[in-house]
Amino acid sequence: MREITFSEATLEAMAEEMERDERVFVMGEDIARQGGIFGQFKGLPARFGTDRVKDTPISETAIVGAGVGAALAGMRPVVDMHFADFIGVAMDEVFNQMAKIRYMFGGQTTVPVVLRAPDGIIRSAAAQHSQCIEAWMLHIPGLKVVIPSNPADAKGLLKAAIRDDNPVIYFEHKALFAKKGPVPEGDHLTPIGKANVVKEGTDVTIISYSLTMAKALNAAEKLAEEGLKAEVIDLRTISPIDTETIYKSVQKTNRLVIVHEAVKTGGVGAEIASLVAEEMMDYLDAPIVRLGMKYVPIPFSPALESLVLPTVDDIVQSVKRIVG
Amino acid sequence: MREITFSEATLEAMAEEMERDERVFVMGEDIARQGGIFGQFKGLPARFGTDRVKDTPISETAIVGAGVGAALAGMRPVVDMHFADFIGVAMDEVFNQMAKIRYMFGGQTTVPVVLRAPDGIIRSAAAQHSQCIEAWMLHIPGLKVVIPSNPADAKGLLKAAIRDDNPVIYFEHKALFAKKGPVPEGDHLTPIGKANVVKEGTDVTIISYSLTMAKALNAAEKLAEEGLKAEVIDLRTISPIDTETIYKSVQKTNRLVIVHEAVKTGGVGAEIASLVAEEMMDYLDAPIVRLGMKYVPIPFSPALESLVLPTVDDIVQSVKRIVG
Amino acid sequence: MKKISKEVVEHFYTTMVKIRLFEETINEHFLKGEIPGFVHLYIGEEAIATGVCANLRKTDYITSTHRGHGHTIAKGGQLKPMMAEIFGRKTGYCKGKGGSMHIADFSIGMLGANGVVGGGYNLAVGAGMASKLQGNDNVAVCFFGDGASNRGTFHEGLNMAAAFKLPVIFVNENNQWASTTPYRTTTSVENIADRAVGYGIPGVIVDGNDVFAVYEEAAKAIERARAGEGPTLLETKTYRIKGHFVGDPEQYRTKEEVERVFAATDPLKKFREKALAEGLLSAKEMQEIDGKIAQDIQESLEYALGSPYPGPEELFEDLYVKGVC
Amino acid sequence: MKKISKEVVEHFYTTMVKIRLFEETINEHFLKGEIPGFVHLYIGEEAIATGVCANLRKTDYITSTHRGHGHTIAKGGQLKPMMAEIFGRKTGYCKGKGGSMHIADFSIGMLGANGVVGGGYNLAVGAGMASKLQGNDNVAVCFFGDGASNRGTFHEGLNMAAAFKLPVIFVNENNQWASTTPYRTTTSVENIADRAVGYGIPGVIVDGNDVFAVYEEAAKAIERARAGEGPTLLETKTYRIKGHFVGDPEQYRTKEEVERVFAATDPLKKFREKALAEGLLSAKEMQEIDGKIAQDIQESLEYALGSPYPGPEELFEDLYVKGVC
Ligand SMILES: Cc1ncc(C[n+]2csc(CCOP(=O)(O)OP(=O)(O)O)c2C)c(N)n1
Ligand SMILES: Cc1ncc(C[n+]2csc(CCOP(=O)(O)OP(=O)(O)O)c2C)c(N)n1
Ligand SMILES: [Mg+2]
Ligand SMILES: [Mg+2]
Repeated sequence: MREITFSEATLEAMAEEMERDERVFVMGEDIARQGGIFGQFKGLPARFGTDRVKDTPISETAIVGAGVGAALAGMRPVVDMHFADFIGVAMDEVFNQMAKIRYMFGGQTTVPVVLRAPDGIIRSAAAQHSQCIEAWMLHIPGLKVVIPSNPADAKGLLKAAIRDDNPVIYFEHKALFAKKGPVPEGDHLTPIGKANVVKEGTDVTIISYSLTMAKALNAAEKLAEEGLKAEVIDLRTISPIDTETIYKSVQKTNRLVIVHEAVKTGGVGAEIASLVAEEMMDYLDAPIVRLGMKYVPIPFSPALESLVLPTVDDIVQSVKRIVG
Repeated sequence: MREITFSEATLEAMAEEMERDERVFVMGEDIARQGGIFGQFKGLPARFGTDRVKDTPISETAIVGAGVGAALAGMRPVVDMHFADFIGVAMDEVFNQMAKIRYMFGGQTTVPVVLRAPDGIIRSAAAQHSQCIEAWMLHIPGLKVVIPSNPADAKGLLKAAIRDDNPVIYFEHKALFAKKGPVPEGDHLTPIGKANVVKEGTDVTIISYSLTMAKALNAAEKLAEEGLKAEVIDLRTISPIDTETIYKSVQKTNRLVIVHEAVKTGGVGAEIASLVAEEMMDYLDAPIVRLGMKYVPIPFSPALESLVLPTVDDIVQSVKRIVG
Repeated sequence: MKKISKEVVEHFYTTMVKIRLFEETINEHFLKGEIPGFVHLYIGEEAIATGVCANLRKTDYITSTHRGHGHTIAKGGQLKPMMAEIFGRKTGYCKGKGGSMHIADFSIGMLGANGVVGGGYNLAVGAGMASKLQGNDNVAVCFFGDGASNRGTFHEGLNMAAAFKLPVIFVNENNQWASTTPYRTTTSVENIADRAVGYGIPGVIVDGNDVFAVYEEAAKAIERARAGEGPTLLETKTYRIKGHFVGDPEQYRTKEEVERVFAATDPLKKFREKALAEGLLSAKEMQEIDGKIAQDIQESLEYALGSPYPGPEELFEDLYVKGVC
Repeated sequence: MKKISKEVVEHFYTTMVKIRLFEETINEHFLKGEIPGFVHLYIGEEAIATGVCANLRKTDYITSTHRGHGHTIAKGGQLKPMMAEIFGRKTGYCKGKGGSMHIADFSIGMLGANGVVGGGYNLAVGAGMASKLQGNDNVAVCFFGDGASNRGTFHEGLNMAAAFKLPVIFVNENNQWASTTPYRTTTSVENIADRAVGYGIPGVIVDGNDVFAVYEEAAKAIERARAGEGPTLLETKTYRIKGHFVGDPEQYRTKEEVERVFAATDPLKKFREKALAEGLLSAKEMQEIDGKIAQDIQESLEYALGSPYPGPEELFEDLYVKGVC
């Protein structure tokens, strides 16, 4: 299969969906003139015009709020947040409008908005440009939340998100944009709500997503060298969580490690660990392990930044500790 | 001991701290002319003047942001959010400024701000005026988060929060304001970071906080009638979580139920359950149970609103299920 | 002033009476403890929604506020599902999930009352953006209060609408109060309309108690928007006659002040006087309308009170659209 | 124009040269890959921070932006800890935790650069509020960009400062670009200063490339604030000479345009010409300053490069203040 970058994969998704449905348009800061700060919108303005690929003012509440308003008036907007860190600026629009409008108004309308939010650590961007906040979104009924780890899912989930009639938050890790991978030609969709068992195994279940998936797989390889068979699951959708796939795996492996880049405390790992502690206790042969960002704002200096994330070795050691 | 309302207790805390330290002032919407929408600021303007008890524009980013700015310039502001639901409007100020300034700037300054946020369901206030969002705050390193369940702690935690040099989010349940309880005279402080074992027991640990504590205690009474001894813990501080008290209790009871009003999925209960599943697995004799709000925006009609919260009976049944 | 047809004059009166009576009915039943939640009445501001919406088509949009009953009625909403919604019944506009602060009727472009003050600006901007992208001439009207004019969303919404020349009309209802707080103590300008300069758009002030004046000024702004010339900020001056919400102890002002102002500004009284003086409607015609409306309100009340509450099976309905992808 | 002392003139030149050389040094080392993170240069805008801050005392406050090196230097910051911070060293202002986008020096009232565009308005409003409550006459200056003027925080901050008559000066640096986006494509007014009308405060426009003009207009605004007369919105017109950040491919404009503008507007060139023409400073005096600054910068660079990185034991330091209560 051809290999393209994560960024190119999202670009294909956008172009195909904009071609397919003229109600789809996209707006955000710096997306038209230079094609997005990560090049992820390159070429779209030339193809679809700057009405449908719109540079906005630095007005995050208007970007999200107008996205919601346009959806109520029959469009299917994709709004770009520049950095996921800026969702805080528009949190009311996400939390009290986008997520609630359908339910609060008794199902009279749909709110087909996709909010794209580049997240995660890259190049020492420091405390306000590096964060992962998918856990907040999981706590908000009414949203769907997806988070690809590779180019194929980047395309498939973005297309699925655009076609979904519900509001979808689409997190994309900044350090993934340049990563290459195989992507099927044509109308490739990744179902929302389905986790992906990327590697089968019997000794431990490792759940991860987004950039950290690479570390999970790397750890699984290392463990394999020592004869330990890890099952590795790419969550892909944060909300709704695919409990079926998770439970099935834990029933088989009886051990669970969850790894993500977001702050461990109060992160998505907490929800997964709790679900398993509630529903699968009898199958567990060892304590659950969560690995995530240390409990600090992300420090600038590479000397400190490099210490906040879970490492491949952390995963390997955690597994050995609970298997041993 | 004398009994006063929760609202009066917070009023005493404010007055005592404003008396004690002239750097303390308070601002928010509708707090001066009518003494706060729940009467929780009554009399303060007459006593301290409307410069120190300030009615603001409907400008939540300015209320929180200026609170932070004033703290940087030597004051100790208390800012009132009217309803916790509106924190979303000022989420960037909370998340990217208030919580990060001290760390990001290498400890050069302190940020002694208290953000008061009345939360929870009362009187069918519906989807945008009823929410509990303490879990978001737990996920933000740099904040402390407290949440009293009774008048004595309301006073003690508010005074402790005002004296704390760190930013503190102070959630207060709207349905608690009118509740009476014993409050010690004088300079009563409740330590931040210490949970309270309200009732000792050996068969199960029930952890709760805020308004839901009453249900937990009620359930414990019902269980006692059936011979089951529940240990009931009032968390009081959401961040940092008092793991010592929790672990000690679980080591004794070997069973854990967590109850809160916030949405169960991604709630504070998830963090507690996970900590226990990580650290106390060997002591657990049964699955952990979390009880929280159902996964919907809070519906208006009392017929539906009454269905979203965990009930006393839910707690009793859950305990019986895991003890039985 | 251009000639207004008798039909429109009747529509003004009918709509204003409908709002007034609806609100009085709600007030009465709220005070009896029959209505859950919080209710904010539009009494004394009827001329604004009426005058503005009389210019709108069904395909135009409005966004509303916590004080939204009047907007809904003026946009053409129906009394029965409104009443039922406020009483929390299954037959309500939102099946009981919304209540007074969250009434919407998407079938007539009423995009929802909003419990978040200032939450409507950007929704209206988005609706205007949709109209522009779709190439039609529908407009979006955003109603908002004087207090709401200090939210950051005001600025972001007006700038975006102006920069993109969107067909949005921002209608400020300056009733002098934001809950307990008098307008000028927290707002730095005498007129909200003064802020139009900051966006390079027209800022117009009109007597919000005079339905004819509101109608006329709104007409200009709406025509401008339809013609692709961009947004207008229209400030309607009025006064909040009732408490902020039903049950407000109103310790922040005197009854006398309110009564004095109301005597001078009551938009219904104003209308009646003018209608009689200028022979626009006769006393008899108005009485007939009064009677008809009273009956409609009564019927909607009976409908609401006779409707069931939503059942447990509806709790998870309407959260997600199912079966997509 | 009032007479400016030689001391002040020297201060202008010294400060502007210091900023220019500092930024050029950063640029060079960033391009060599020695500096982590993102760096936004203040080249071409030196006259603004210099002219404004020359009016400030150590006890006054400023809030800054992502483009904050110039503000810090102008407020009296030290080169060594700045340089070390940008290189991520332990001896930096923030012990390496902040970097270029998060430099602060609270000892001189520099309340921090901010990675959130428009994050500074309300911090400055709060600092002004503190001064007023404390009964002193300290002022707070908020620097912000043209792009930032469309954030809702602009509106909330200016309204609050105006309504409460707080001693805050809002200094807009209109460099015509917000990242890749030209000012007028997303902003609805020709001048940011036009927005002052919406708050009932003075809106002043000044040539941001002329340090003398900036100094003079800022002086008036600051005096006004100290006298308790409230905020001013001061727009300084300039142009962003460099890419948005170091490494910006700048595909959205031509090199020619930039060079043409810079030739006409370079504030340092402007200063030198005027200084020589009016005999304010001699070529020799300026050369001496140039030499001295070059040496200081070189020393700060050596200091930074010779400093250790923070160690693991510092990771959890500075998160919470301990031992309270
Ligand atoms: C963002 C937000 N802040 C505060 C509130 C609480 N609140 C509800 S209505 C109101 C006053 C609104 O005043 P105004 O905009 O003038 O509208 P009016 O009630 O006068 O119609 C306030 C402060 C809210 N609902 N939303
Ligand atoms: C709230 C927010 N939105 C977007 C960004 C991304 N961003 C960083 S700088 C910038 C442009 C700022 O333009 P302007 O305010 O004119 O300042 P300048 O860079 O020209 O000095 C943008 C969009 C951000 N940092 N914060
Ligand atoms: Mg009002
Ligand atoms: Mg700029």
